[in-house]
This record gives sequence, structure tokens and C-alpha cells, in this order.
Amino acid sequence: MDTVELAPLVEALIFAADGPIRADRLAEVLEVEQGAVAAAIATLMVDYAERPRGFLLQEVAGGFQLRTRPEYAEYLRKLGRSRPFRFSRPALETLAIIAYRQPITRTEIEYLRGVDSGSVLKTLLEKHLVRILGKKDVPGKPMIYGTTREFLELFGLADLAALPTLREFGELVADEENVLNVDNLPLLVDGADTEVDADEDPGEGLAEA
Amino acid sequence: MDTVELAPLVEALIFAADGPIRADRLAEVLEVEQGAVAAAIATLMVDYAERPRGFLLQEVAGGFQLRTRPEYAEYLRKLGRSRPFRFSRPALETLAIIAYRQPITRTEIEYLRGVDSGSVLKTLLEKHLVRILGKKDVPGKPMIYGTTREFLELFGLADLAALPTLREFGELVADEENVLNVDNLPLLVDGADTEVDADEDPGEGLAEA
Amino acid sequence: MDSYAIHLENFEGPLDLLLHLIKKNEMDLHDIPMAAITRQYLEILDAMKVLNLDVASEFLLMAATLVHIKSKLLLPKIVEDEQEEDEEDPRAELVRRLLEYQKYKEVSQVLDSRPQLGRDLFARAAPEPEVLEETDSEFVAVGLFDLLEALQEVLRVSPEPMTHDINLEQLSVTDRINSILTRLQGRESIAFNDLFEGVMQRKEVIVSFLALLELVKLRMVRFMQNARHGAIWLFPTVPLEEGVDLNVGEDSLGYS
Repeated sequence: MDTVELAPLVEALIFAADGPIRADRLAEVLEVEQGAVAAAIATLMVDYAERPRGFLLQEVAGGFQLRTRPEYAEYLRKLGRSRPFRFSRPALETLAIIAYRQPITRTEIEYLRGVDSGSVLKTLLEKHLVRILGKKDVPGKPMIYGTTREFLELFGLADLAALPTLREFGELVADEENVLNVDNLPLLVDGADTEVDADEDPGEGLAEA
Repeated sequence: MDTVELAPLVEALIFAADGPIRADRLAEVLEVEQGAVAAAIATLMVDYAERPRGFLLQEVAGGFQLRTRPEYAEYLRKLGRSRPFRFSRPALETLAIIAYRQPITRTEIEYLRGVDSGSVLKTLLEKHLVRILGKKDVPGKPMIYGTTREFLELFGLADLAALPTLREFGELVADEENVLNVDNLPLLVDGADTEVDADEDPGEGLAEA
Repeated sequence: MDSYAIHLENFEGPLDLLLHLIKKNEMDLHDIPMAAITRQYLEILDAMKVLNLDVASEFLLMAATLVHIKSKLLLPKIVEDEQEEDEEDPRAELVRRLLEYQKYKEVSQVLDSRPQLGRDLFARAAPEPEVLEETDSEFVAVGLFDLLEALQEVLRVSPEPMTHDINLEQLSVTDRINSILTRLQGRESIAFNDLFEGVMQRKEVIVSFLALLELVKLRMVRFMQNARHGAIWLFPTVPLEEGVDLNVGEDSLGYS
């Protein structure tokens, strides 16, 4: 089979598979060399990039999958297929720490975050975004955690190396817009100030910075 | 939105819908006239007919759906057959019991599970996840089972001591109420607390059925 | 956090709160004025108490740490030049933690801004009949964690402790199988949790659970999840007719 014949066949298999499908599995099902599959996928990639289609061919979690274009999200959500949960900040933070620092123990996570992380960790385990990798060979044999294939699928990452680069800071950076702007939350340092002042001797309130 | 913009959006919705989707539903989701949807579908139909794709746009049961080409059915069936081995619950349960309680006899497994486990055990032996360790020195000389190196590899465990205990799951949540109440589960009674210890009397804690 | 309840939890934790205070006051991270930051931090904690809000122990621990660092800075320096060079600034560890925390806090936002499956982009939902045709009739494994959780949930709502009385279980697994089959008659599916509706003794729960496992083994039902982590549903795999009686003796259930 040449690439011209193979490409639509590979496309059909990727389309029909129930998750990202690996190139080696495609080769096995099609009984062709992996090189031929790679060539077919390359052809498809070019085709998808050139033509305005409703979905994209993406390399995810070591395999290939068709996914709708992110810019259509608004309409697709109306189909009612949205994931029922959204990440809380603690969950995202914990997940990020595990992703970058795996294998990692709960104690290490909690040192980095400065707060107890047991329930967040349990939620991430339940959502299959995090898994137990084993036990660390130190006294107490604590469990060590890492991310799952489903984590890669969720964030559309080919592998862990595809994680966004961690920025190293020597200084604090100003909160960016997408970072939760604490000044708009009900309990804010300044907000708390006024609330306290209402009931208490103003002198006992928060010092003005 | 004109047809050029609308066509890929319609394609995305058809792609992601969980069955054939009707033109009126598409119009509703996209907030456009049905005529516009019809034009977009016509464009897509032409496009699919012209280019050799792995799937076709079909009108089914009053709606539209993408379906793989019928001539590829043979490969798709192979895809189904070649799905990676997945555990059934009985298999997983039996494997967990063997992992935590090895060396263990079939009678003991069945006592814990409450059901005949012969066929599950056979499957696990065939998949090389479980092996026969020998015979127990009791009347009838029943065979005793344990897990294999492949089992460790499959779950990414360095050794049996790396198996997480169920108590550790429970500890993830400080909230008393949510703590996994393992003590009352027949399957976990002792396995939860005792790490696998090959020297331990395997009959301990088990009433002979 | 599901709601913006007035709570210190609006800050992820003490590190988050400290970061906020340092930035707000434009303090030099490498020369944190410990007296000022400690005072502000403690004032916020006091404010929380005034408002009758819980202050998590982590915030209190950090307060103690800040006071400790402050007091160390106040100690007169031992005037031995050689030693002084080796001695780390008491604030150094805190600074490292703040920078490290900031790093992950930022990247978690970057991660969240990526298109997410099920939120921003979608894969196909409709299964291909050709692919499904050949799959084994056993339900898809959902992992030990899921299984235990399903059972745990059932046990949670059934108050009595289970006793290890195998004889009673023996007697009723078959009955339970038949009652489950009766409930499934004329239905496409039934929710796993619905099978445990009503107040049941723990023993009954276990028996029901064993009955379910048995039905699966007999390939009369299968468990499916409609979403990957959704509710678990039970589907009959054979048509169930009125008055179906399962021809299963206790012996074949392995209780001989």
C-alpha cells in the first residue's frame, strides 16, 4: 500500500479509535511498516493544516487523535458534552507540581504548596489525572505520585517533555491578568480592613501599607 | 456567518455529536437559519465526495453523521480485536487479592470474593500475571498462587513492598467520614494493614470455608 | 474552591498570602523587612478571628515561622568574621520557598490556559460499530480505585458494621441475583447506586455486591460508564423475560 492509499485508511482508524492511537498499533493493525504509517500521518498533518476543517489531527499522549478546533468550543459546549468539572486553584496547583516534580511524595507537595493537600490529591486520583507510582525508598516508605496518560490527553500533551517550560524566577513577578486577582475577592486585605473597621476600634484594624 | 466559515463549524459539531445530528439542531446550536446549515452541509458533501477521506458524511435517520468508509471495515474490526488487554472487575479484584495476600490458595480467594474464581484465575495465569508458587502443606495439598514479575512491570512497581496499602488511600482524606472504611470489607480485612510478607502464615485471618 | 466564601482559603495558603503582601507593599524579596511583613501577616490572621473565620493550622504555623525568623534577625550577630560568612540569612529558606511556589503557581495558570479536552476541544463520542463488534463482552475495567470507591459509597450509607457471617450470605446471593434480574426486566439499564437504594444492612450490601459480580461472571449483565468517570450503570446482556428464574444453584456459586 502506498501513502496515497494508506493515508485515508490511517485517518479512518484514528477517527474510529476510542482514544489516541499509537503509530505502532496502527502499523500492527494495517500490517505495514511503521515508516509507512509515519509517512501517512505526515501527509494527513499537512492536509489538516492546509484545509479549514472542523477538527485537527493532534499528537497526544504518545498517540494520534482527531479533536475539534478550540475556537469552536463555545458552540460545542452547547451540545452538552462538556466535562462536568472545572479545576479549582488548589487542584491545578497540585497537578502542576506533580507533573513537573514527579515522582513526588505528598509531604514534598505539601512543603511546596504550604498547605495540606490530601483531599486535593484524592480528587486528582479519582479523576485519574494522578496515579500512585510506588513507594519511595526512604524511612516510612511514603507513596510517590505521578501523572497519568489521561492527564496528557486532557491537556493535549504528546508527552511529559511537551509540558510548558517552567519559568525560573529570581524575583517576584507582578500578578498577570490571568492569575486570580485577589484584590477583587470579597476577602481582601483591603476589604477585610474596612470590614474590621466597621466593628472594631479602627486602631485594631489592618495597618495601612 | 457565511458558508465558508460555517462549513467547518458544522463539521465539528457533526464530528463531536454523540449520534446523527439533525439540521434543525445544528441551526439551533449555531443560531443561524436552517438554510445556512443546509448550504454548509452541501459544501461539506461536495468536499467529502471529492477528496479521498477515511470517513464519509452521511445522512442517517434524519440527521448527519461521519462514518468510516465501509470498505475499511476489515481493518476496523482488527482494531477492535487488537484493543489492549483490559481488566474486567473480577480479574482486577482477584489480582488485588492475590497481590496483597500471596501466597494464597484458590479456596481462600473464593472465600474472600464470595464467588467461584476458577476462570478468572485461569485468565490471570494465561496472562502471566499470576503464577503457581507451589503446594500448601495442608490436607488436599492445594496449589498456592502469587503474582509475577510481569505483574510488577504492568503496574510499574519496583517490588511487592511498593504496593500501596488501602490505609494509605484512606489517609489522603483527613475528614473522618470520608476515610475509606476498609475494616469492614471482607476483601481487605488483613491485606490492608499487613504488607505482603512471604513468610507470614497465609492462612492467618482466613476462616477455612 | 467552589465558592468565594469569605475565608483565608481565598489565598491558596500562607505562601500565597505572603507573596501577595510582599508584592502589594513592593518589598524587596531578597531583603524582606521581617518586622513589617510579620505584623501585617498577624493582623490579617487577627482580622480573620474577629470575623469568626477559621484559620487553618498552616497559616498559624507560618505565623510562628515568621516570628521565629524575625527574632533570629534581632539577635546580635556574633562578631566572628569567619563564621559569619557561612551563616545563612534566616530568611533564605522562606525566600526559596516563595520563589518556588510562585513558579508552580504561575505554571498552573499556563496549564489551565491550554485548550483542554472536554472544555475547549472535543473528541468523537459515537463509537464505531465495527470496532465495538469485536470487543469482549466483559465490561471495561475502571480500576481498583473506582471499584473500591463504588463499594465504599454503598457501605457509607449503610450504618451497621458488617459481621463475618458467611452462612447468611450463602443463603441469599442467589435470591439477590434473582431480585436484581427482576428489577432489570423490561429496562435497558439500571444505575449501580439504585440497586442499593433504601436502608440496607451492610451484610445485604455485600450480598448484593457479590450478586452483581456473579451476574457479570455469568455474562448476564455488564457494567458500563456513560462517561469515563461517570455513574456506573448495569445493563442486561440477555433479554430478560417475565418469570425468568436463574438456574444457578448454590453449588455453582462456589459456596459448597
